Amino acid sequence: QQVEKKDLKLAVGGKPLLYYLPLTVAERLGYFKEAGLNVEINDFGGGAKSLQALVGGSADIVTGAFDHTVQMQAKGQPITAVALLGRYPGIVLAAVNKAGTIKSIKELKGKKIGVTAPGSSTNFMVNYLLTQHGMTPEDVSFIGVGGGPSAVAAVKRGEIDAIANLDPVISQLEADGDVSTIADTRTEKGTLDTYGGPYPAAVLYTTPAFIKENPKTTQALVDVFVRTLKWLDQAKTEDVLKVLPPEYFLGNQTLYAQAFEHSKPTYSPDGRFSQEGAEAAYKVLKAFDKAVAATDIDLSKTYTNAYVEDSLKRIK
Amino acid sequence: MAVARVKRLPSRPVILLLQVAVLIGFFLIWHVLTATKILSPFFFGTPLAVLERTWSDFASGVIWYHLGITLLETALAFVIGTVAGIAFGFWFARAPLVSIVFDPYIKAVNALPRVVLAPIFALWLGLGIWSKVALGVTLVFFIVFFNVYQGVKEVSPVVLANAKMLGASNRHLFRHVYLPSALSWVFSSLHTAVGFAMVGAVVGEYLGSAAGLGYRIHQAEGVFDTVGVFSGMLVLTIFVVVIDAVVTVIEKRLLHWRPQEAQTTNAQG
Amino acid sequence: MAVARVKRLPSRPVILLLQVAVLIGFFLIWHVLTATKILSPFFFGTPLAVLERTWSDFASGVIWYHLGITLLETALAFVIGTVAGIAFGFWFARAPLVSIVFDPYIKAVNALPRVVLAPIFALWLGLGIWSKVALGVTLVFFIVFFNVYQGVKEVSPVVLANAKMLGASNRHLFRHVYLPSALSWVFSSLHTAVGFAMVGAVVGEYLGSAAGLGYRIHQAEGVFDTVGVFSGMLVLTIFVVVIDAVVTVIEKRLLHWRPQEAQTTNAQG
Amino acid sequence: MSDSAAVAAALRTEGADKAALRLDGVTCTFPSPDGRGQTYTAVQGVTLSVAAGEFVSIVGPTGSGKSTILNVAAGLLAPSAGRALTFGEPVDGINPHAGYMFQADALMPWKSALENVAAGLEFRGVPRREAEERARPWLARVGLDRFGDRYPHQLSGGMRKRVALAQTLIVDPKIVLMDEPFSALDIQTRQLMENELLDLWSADRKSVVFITHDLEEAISMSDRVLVLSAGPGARLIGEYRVDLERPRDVAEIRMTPRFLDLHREIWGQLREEVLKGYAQTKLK
Amino acid sequence: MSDSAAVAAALRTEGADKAALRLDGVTCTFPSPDGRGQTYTAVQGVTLSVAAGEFVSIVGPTGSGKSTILNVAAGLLAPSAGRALTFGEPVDGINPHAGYMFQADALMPWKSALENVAAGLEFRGVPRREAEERARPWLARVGLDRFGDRYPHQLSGGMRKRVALAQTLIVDPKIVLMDEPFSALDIQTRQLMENELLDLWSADRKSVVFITHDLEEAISMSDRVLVLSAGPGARLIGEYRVDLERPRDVAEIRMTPRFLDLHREIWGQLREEVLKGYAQTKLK
Ligand SMILES: Nc1ncnc2c1ncn2[C@@H]1O[C@H](COP(=O)(O)OP(=O)(O)OP(=O)(O)O)[C@@H](O)[C@H]1O
Ligand SMILES: Nc1ncnc2c1ncn2[C@@H]1O[C@H](COP(=O)(O)OP(=O)(O)OP(=O)(O)O)[C@@H](O)[C@H]1O
Ligand SMILES: [Mg+2]
Ligand SMILES: [Mg+2]
Repeated sequence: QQVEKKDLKLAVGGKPLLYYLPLTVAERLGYFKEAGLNVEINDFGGGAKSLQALVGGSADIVTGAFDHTVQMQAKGQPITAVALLGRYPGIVLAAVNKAGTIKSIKELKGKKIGVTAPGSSTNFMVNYLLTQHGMTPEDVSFIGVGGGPSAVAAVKRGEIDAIANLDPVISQLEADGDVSTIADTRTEKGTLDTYGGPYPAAVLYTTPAFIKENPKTTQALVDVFVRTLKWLDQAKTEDVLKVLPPEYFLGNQTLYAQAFEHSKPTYSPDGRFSQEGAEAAYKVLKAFDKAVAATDIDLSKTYTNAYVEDSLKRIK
Repeated sequence: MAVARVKRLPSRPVILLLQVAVLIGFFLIWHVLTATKILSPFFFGTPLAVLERTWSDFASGVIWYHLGITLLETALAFVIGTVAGIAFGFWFARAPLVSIVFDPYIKAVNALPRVVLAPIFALWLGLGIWSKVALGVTLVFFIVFFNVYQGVKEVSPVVLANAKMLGASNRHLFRHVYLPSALSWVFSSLHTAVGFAMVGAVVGEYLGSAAGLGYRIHQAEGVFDTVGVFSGMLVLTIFVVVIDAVVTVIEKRLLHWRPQEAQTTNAQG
Repeated sequence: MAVARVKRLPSRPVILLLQVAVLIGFFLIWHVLTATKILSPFFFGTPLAVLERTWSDFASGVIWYHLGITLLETALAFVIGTVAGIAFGFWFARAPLVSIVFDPYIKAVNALPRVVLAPIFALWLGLGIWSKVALGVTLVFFIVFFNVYQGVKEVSPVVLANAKMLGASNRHLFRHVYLPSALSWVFSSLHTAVGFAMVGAVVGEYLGSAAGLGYRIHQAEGVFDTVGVFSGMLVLTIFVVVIDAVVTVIEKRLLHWRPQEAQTTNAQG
Repeated sequence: MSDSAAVAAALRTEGADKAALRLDGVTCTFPSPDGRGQTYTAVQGVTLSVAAGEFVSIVGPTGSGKSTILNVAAGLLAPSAGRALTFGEPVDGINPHAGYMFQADALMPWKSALENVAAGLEFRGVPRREAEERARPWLARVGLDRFGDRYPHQLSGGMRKRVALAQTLIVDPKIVLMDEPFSALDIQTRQLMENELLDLWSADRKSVVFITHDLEEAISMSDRVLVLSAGPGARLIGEYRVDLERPRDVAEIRMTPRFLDLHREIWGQLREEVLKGYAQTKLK
Repeated sequence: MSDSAAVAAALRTEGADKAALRLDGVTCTFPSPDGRGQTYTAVQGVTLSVAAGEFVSIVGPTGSGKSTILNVAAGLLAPSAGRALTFGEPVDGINPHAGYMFQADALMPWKSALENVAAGLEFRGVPRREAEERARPWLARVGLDRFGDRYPHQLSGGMRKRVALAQTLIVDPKIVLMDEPFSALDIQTRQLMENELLDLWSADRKSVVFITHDLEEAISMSDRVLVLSAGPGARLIGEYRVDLERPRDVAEIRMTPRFLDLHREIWGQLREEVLKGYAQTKLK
């Protein structure tokens, strides 16, 4: 079939992150090309920047956090998620061993907690956990440590008492024995324990206007990702490593493999959204994002399963 | 020596008025553009909201703590970078062998993107203010360094020879010849450096910290609070202008010997 | 005028040798420190691995495309920033009213953290090279601007008056007096500016792009590939040193009139 | 002209309209070094007029205000009171009819000797190559034709002065202002230059205002010698018409009795002034 | 001393060891303007010696190399060949016994007149306040005591020269090198300054090397007058001992017959040199 727009600009905030692995796999497997799409992947310093690129019109489509769809509705800039890539957030809260023994969330009171960035989903995750345990975010102090080597550096220096971060930072720290896990949302159980429901993580989103003008293109994109997710679901670790660009594990291949295995359950097997997942995310955001709290959000506008369902009909 | 009659500048209050007019004009254009949606308020906020937020931040006092940290970092970065820049600039200018051997490396280091070095700074200096200061210093240092280096080389050879004949030691030459002669270079670089010290501090905070204006801006950006971002930048710029004014005052005092375009007074006596 | 006998510098090859020695010394220290784990190879890589990677990147040719993009951005940022800086510097220096009214705003803009502005640049200029160029320009511009502004003000009043009496128009004054006189200021700022143009390009890529050295560094950092990060920086610095050498050659040609420390030759004839 | 018709009329009756240069009650008060506090009045109420084709010298004690007067005439300095007119027009900004040879080094350091001499022509739109061709004979005229490619810092003090001389004269100004042009030259070169200048001057009768400390030079060159009093508040206190025949040879004319008379007369007045000025400032 | 014993012995027999200043076959060749191509030899094989307490003048055509010789004596310029000795020691770097009054403006523009005069004392460790106290009478001596707070650009050309004079002399150097110190002064001020200098000199018998274009000045001040030939490759071509009695008054001594004889003699030689130099470069 003919797509309306062949040349697409896709934005992502941190392409090499395992969080966005389906994107890299789709690219490497050549699925975009097969779908007749010419996708230029622009990598940004963070999810917020890639979202801004979309809103500003310089990017057509984004792989980013589901949270953004809720937050943007509150800002009057509607965006819609069209495919779910990650069903669990993959955020891990861990205590830094060097800084003493923190075993439970209660003990976090008065401690310094490293998050990727203030106001990010790692921040919200800790906030939420704190309130669940009868504390407020003011009871701890948050330090933005980033999601790369700087986060590792902060832990190694013992500058923070606990860290909420993603892979590969967590796997690296675990491998070195620097941290012990307190809460782990890389698994279904951990996610349910933490958020009380499945919490949608990475999604493919774009503006309603784009969907309206380019329904076929949107469908083609969703097809690509559904195909990828199916492939991922079946793939073994070695297969995945073979597909990825070699630079990704030039640093340390075993570490990468380990991190991948940790993250594997987080990838959605089919790309479908669930209403309870959306509600879980809304609940968390409402508690800490003033703009979200102040607006009535229509969750049905934040995502659509229509394209995924259509894909699933064709892709086995 | 005398130079053509100067078109007299308007008096201080008039200039102030013009400056305020420019400011108001700027806010007005901003307002009109965002109100008519030519510029998207999502990206540019609206001036009224920004001013309001800035005001309430100051009124409630929350901003002071963050501002204090940022200013402290800025000041430290500025002072350390400037002193190091001046010291190395003089040293290099006076030690041609050192300068010629290290020249390419200095330039190479100047070209390293500091943002990438942030993890290393964090590793060495922790997440406190010092890693931000380090970032600022790496920006300030090179600007001052290159200008001082050049400034020293521009010293009038006759004046230099004269001071030497009068028995000036190296220390004296520095104090009485190189330093005053290079001062206008130093100050020219300081005007850029003040800004860069602030940029260094804020970017450092932005990349990882627990407080400071950069932290607040990052936080606001994380929740797509454009008004918060611009309000943070507004506060920043206000204070950089203040710091720069201080530099200018010092400059005026230290460079008062400089020949101005010759003028006669109109009032007699 | 004549100045004290210069300690003759060693000849070119000796200097080159010393420079190489410094380089080797640096790599050696790096090697020893990482080999003995005093510096963690996780954060600092190892020099051998970095060199090897750089070599293989060049050999396989993958780096050329990214390097080309970065160099293009750097060159554009450098040229646009420099030309704009010179033009505005001259304009401000020659239009005292404009300069005094806009002075605080120029300084304020200089203090804005560009990182925060990146989304706005992307909004206006798209995701291609131009948003990176814009970032570089905002760094280069101010450095050149302040130096040109100061340089023009430093013009010797007697020489200026003389040219005016000889009938020089404003255009002539610019070409024959202000420009040559300010040239050493311009070049001093260019040495810093080259580095900052590169920094701007790379940071722009680092913050969001689909190609370029900054993009590669970002990718490497995302997967903890320290060797890749340092290899990227190495390539960067090599090229900035090359560009700077070009600037220096031009500088030498344009400033050949400058009084050097007076020397006599030893060879007769 | 913004002045009242009465003043204009008054001037016209004095024939000032035809004067190449006229200073009218010029007073120059400088602000004090630190910008506040006491001001310093260098010259006070100086009125002088130089006819077209006239050669006028100004002598006076050092620091009295001779250069200041030239700066006003050149339009480089706006007087605190009084005004300057050139060919009947008020001088506002650079005096377009004047060439000025400065007392201090004023060559462009980034231009070679030849390029410095050619600069004035270039400013007048002569193509570079032609300008340099025309500059070459001028360099020869001041005895420097082998030094065209030297930069100013590679020239001796006297050579720089001679380049400045060629630079000023090549553009053929109607009024030539010269501030101690020959003081850095040895006597012989000086006389050669003086004769050069007289030759040029008599060829097309420029107006020349010439400052010198050498009274013999002043008398031997000029039609009129003006004596400035010691500062502060220097005034013109003497005017001597030099009625020696032209053309003159500066070396020979110094032996004539009329010259010696004039010299004695002016010298007497000058000496008094200097001693007065010196006494005012000298403590010991 | 790295020289061979033979040379050292030869010098000692000439009594050079006691000479305050001795130049020994000094040749100065400058690289050409563009750094390659032809070089320019300013002075060639200049040998001269100034005894302690002697007052020596050097005259010569403009651009011949007088300033170059002083630069070598001051240790500011290393000769291409030959060497400079001061009190028997080779001059390596700045000559520590010498004070140098430059031909060009050399005041520090960022210091006021008073501070400029005081600078030399400060460099010698005198506390700032005391240095300025001691500088004040020196300013008065050069007739500038009311101008202490002016910056150089606010002074007239002659005033700057006088500040430089005080600046050089206040530190009491054993050897004083002066490059056309009085050329920017009017005759009267000049004579006052000349007498000042002679007073100072006779009080503690410094060695003075004095460059001037005014032959009368040279003769009336010095014990010996040296004549430099025209460049390139200028050499010393004449040496005249001035056997006029001391103390002298510079104005009066010019009338004595011996003075006039000397003047005529030196002038003859000088004139020839200048014309030769001028002829070499002049085309027209
Ligand atoms: N820009 C200025 N600011 C303050 N005072 C000045 C300035 N320019 C000149 N003067 C003063 O004005 C007086 C006259 O200076 P001017 O240069 O005209 O003297 P002159 O007659 O040319 O002396 P000379 O023969 O030494 O050159 C001096 O006392 C000088 O200090
Ligand atoms: N740095 C230099 N480079 C090249 N040539 C130079 C340099 N310095 C001086 N010269 C040349 O050396 C010669 C002698 O110069 P010097 O300044 O010694 O002359 P002078 O006798 O002092 O003349 P004046 O009486 O005009 O001051 C001149 O031809 C000059 O051009
Ligand atoms: Mg004067
Ligand atoms: Mg000389």
